[in-house]
Amino acid sequence: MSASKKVHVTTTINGEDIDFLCEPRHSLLEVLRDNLGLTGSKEGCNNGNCGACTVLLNGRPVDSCLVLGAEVEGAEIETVEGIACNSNLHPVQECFLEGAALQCGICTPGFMVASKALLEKDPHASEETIRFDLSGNLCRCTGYDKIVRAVQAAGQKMSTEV
Amino acid sequence: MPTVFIPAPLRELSGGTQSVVLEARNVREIVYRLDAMFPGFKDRICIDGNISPSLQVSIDSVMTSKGMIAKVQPHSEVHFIPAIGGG
Amino acid sequence: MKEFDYLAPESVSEVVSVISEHGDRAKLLAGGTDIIVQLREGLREADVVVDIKKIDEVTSFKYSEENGLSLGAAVACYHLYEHPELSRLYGALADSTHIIGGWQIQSRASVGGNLCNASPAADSIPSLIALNATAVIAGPNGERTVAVQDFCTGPGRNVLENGELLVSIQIPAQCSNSGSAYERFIPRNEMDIAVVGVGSWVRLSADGTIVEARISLGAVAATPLFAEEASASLAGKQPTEENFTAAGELAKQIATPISDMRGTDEYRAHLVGVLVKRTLTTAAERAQN
Amino acid sequence: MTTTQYRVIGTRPVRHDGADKVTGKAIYTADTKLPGMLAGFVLRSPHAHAKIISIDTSEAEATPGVHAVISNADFPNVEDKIADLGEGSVNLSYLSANCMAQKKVLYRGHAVAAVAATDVHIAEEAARKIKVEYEVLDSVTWVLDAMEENAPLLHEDLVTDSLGEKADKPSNVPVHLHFEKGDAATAFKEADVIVEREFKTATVHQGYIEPHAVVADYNEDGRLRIWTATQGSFTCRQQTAEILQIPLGNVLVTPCEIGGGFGGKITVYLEPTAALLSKKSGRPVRIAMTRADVFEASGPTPGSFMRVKLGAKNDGTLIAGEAWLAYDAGAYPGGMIGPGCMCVFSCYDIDHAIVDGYDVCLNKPKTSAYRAPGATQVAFATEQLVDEIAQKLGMCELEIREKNAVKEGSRRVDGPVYPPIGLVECLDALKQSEHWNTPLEGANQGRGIAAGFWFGCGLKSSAACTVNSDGTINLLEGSTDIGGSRTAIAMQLAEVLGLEANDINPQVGDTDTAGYTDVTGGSRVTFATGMAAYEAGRDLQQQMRTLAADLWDCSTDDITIGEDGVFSGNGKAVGFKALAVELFAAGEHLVGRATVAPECPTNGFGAQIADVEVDPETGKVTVLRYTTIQDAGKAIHPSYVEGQLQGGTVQGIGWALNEEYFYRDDDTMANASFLDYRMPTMLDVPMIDTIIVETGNPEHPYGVRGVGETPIVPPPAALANAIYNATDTRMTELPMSPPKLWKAMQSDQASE
Repeated sequence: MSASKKVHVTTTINGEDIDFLCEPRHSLLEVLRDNLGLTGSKEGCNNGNCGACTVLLNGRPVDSCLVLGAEVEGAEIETVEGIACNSNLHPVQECFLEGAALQCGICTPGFMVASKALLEKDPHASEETIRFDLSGNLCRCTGYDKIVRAVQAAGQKMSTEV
Repeated sequence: MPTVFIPAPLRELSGGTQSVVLEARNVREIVYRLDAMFPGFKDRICIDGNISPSLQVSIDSVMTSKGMIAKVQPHSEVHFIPAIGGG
Repeated sequence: MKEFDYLAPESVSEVVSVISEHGDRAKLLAGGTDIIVQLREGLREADVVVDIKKIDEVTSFKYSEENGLSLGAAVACYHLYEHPELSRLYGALADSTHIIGGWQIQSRASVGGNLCNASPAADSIPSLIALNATAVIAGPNGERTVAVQDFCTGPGRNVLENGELLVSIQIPAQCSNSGSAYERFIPRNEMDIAVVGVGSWVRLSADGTIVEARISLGAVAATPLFAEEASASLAGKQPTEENFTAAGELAKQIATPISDMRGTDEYRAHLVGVLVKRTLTTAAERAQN
Repeated sequence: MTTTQYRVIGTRPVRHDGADKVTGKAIYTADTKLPGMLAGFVLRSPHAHAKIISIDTSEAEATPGVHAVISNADFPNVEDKIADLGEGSVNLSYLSANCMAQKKVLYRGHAVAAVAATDVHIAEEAARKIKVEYEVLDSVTWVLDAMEENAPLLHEDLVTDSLGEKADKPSNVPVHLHFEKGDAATAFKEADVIVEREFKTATVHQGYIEPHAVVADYNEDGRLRIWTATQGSFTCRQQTAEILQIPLGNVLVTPCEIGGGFGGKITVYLEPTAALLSKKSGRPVRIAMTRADVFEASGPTPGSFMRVKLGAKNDGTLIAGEAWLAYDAGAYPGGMIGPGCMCVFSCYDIDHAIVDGYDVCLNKPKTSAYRAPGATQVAFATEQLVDEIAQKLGMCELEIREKNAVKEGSRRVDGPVYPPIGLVECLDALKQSEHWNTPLEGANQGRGIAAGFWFGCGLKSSAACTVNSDGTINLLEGSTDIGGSRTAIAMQLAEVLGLEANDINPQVGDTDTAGYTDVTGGSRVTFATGMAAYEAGRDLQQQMRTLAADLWDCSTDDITIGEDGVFSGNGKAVGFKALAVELFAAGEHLVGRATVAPECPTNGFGAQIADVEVDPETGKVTVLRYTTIQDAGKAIHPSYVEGQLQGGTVQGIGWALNEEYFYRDDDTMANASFLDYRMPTMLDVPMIDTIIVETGNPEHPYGVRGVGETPIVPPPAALANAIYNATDTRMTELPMSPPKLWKAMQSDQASE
């Protein structure tokens, strides 16, 4: 068949109206990284098993490698680049830094996005809930201990700041 | 005088002797003296006149990277062991 | 990944017309968590990918005490387990949807997609079979229904004919003394494919006797199975461990598992017994509450 | 124990690169974009073992969007030269052939050709049009099968080397190692109790989350610039230059931020290929592996077969040991058998021991280092046998370890004696721990302990520090930062100068700017590059002392430098910053520098406690509680030391319970994805408690020992011991996955 047509997509990314052209086969992850220069979302497996590419799609965490760019017409997307606000780190970011909850840092963007979504749903999430809800985010460096503690600390911070 | 341990696979050359005390100021002298005592020793340890890259020399538990020119002290203990790295 | 076109029709009839035209070269996109991987890895090919998430009847769900649950084929998993009433009524389905992939997958993956993908190890299908669900299919010749237990025809294959799509899944209304559960065995605690999965449903009488039971097995045959004899054996029995173990033994008899990297045939058959007992126990507890 | 009070060392500052990494700004290799950059795709062998009859790239080359196609013919013919890569040596012809198959493919995933195109999808589609004609050969993936006389031969010219002696006919065994200490045969006769078992471990992968990636730009003037995910930019430069047969000085390697390595990102895989595609196309080229490529074509760590025997006296003294070890080398020689042999008895003072080790080629990817390479396998064997001896003698598992633990002066099986080390202190910390003193009471639960060791090396490191006009410092060093090492290095410089960690701006330099520095590996960075930073600080201080003498009109000898970094003399006492500002104003600008090459192993010992519960119906193991104890010498940044302990432990738990390469009947890998290669998720592990023991390393100014590798060594053994304690079933095969444990429990029950 002939080369497929590029799709024109209008969307909102980190609060900003964005439009882009992409091929139907391009994933949202590819669009973010290659078309839009938002390289914070990482490719770890490209089949939905590591969570390094996690973004929020209409408020819910998704693996952006398993979303087509063409699908996000009219959607609201939030990436790791949108988490810090006006040069201020989000409590999740602060607590990961203070708690040394990252080593190589490649999984960290995915954890930022998923943890923030988790804590906005439940700032007092138990260790068990945190471990269950973040089990789609693999980390090979930390053994998870400091990540769980950082998420708990961030939840504390978020609930006292409000 | 330094004590040199003969690697187990080379004890066939040394007639079973496990270690030798000999006069030497550096690894080169050790290798050449041992080769004189146990012909063939040098060829088993060296490639192109240097310690084989798959080996390292331990002098008093220090893994020297200086090979043949590494110095030994009068009471040093010298071993030839596999080179190792790490992850 | 090979090239394809992307379409997002807004009605079932448009979908039917597109997929009738392209046949096997058209692939439907709901949550995308299987099909995008399959296209990327060359396991399936498409000329056109048809996104069905712009169609209301496919993306919505409705419950009534008369008709039970009508679940649009593209409704994402989280809608079920986050819904207090539905997760209480359809415990097995809540169990399944909460463990399909991680949170990110559950935001996208749908029960309908899980059914159409027709993996023998699919986590939602044993629950649907245990809950006696029916697939509602639209096609060039109108609508038809197929019991979910008859929907899958082999690994990755189903009853859908050219031009047909799954529109929704109908699950019967639940009475207060029924309960259901799904459990799978995996080596890790999340993010795995079921080595064996079992869905069980029971309805108890007022005195606690089992009136009716339905047991379904996953990952032990080419398709998920309805364990008819094991299910029937429980009618009129008490919900005891002994009876549940006996049902498990009967269920084992229809399992024809393979040995692969996820487990041996012997181990899988053994797990059928374990999981039938465990899911029946949970289902009965839920029915009692 | 060290008692020195430090200002900076032992504190927990936020890492310098932290903000970049939590905001997504940190640039990893795949994030790099150059003008005109093309995307590369590598075509890989579908077969485990085959001859390449022909490669036809014409259709791929004619595909619109394709700019270059390369295959075996494009790679220079390199000789059998042994290159010393700083951290081990390698035969260049093997290294090159591993990057691009020459006459044969030796494993599924072996690169056979590569394409550069305007888009990765176009490159992939074009690569699929390359016609490779193979003659499929018999293959072998089990180590004992590969050692058989009639096994399929991977390399027709390969003969066994037994310390310089060559066998007379080819085999798949490149190396036989042999160690003897004392007289093991006689000692076994004198033993009151002897235990002997055979053990198997599966091939496992390092599992870093970032797939290998590289960007190469081959300039018209012959300069090659490479941006890459490497543990060692200098070894990457050397390997690439040697494979391409170009001058070392023409290659610039810039290490990008790196998403994990664990030993698996030392060998080059993609760099020469990307360079050749760039040369041919005249454009920069980026190649990134897929996750399946990572599993199938980058270094896993060896699977193994081991037969180990221990003998003891009735009082629990271990007197004799024997080990016969065969480790996968993978497709090319050079596996981890050396350290395997040297670690099998490394925790115990056994007077008589004999060890034989075999490096074995088979149709799996060439193995790489993985965190204490070779040590985890043997610990799985020895640490279980130590438990069995204790049980036979009615001794406590801890007591037998305390009784036989190596200490200063104990002789290793390979000969050298240990300097001051901390195993006894770790066992003591274990004994005192709250975990050990809390009984385990639930049904189907068990507790196990194990000890572990890794050498920790020194190697070469460099550091340079430029003093800014405000007295802060830009620190340039060459160690790729995989887990916060910039900060641990900067803290040592801050300590010596009397500054704060935040006064130092650490930068990881490229190979043109940083001084020569060996890999981030071998548990060496905080130790050796930290030492270089310390020495660079001392260099600065000496320069400043001389300059201050002029400024203060006194002699250099009159000026002393305190522990707090304060310069005192001629009635003045000025801190580093103030003096630096003063000197800058006086026209002096300063650069301190140092190179170091410490040669004594840092000898990292540890001990761990594992509590498990085993589901008797399914054989599934739940880790209930875990404590990791380790001698860090001195913890520079305790949070990152804890992080190493926790991360290594969880990798070890994964290795113990579920990780393995599954092979199909045709010897191709069946589970090359994170779905079926089951690394621990967050839900699979408990909190990992840590106890840092600090015995102080006399070879380092602050007493640092390497900590990165040892934590992965004990977990499989500790968990096996815990499983035995819970079930009375002794697991001798890794992983101890549910089907295997269930089967073993069934057999044990049947034989009772």
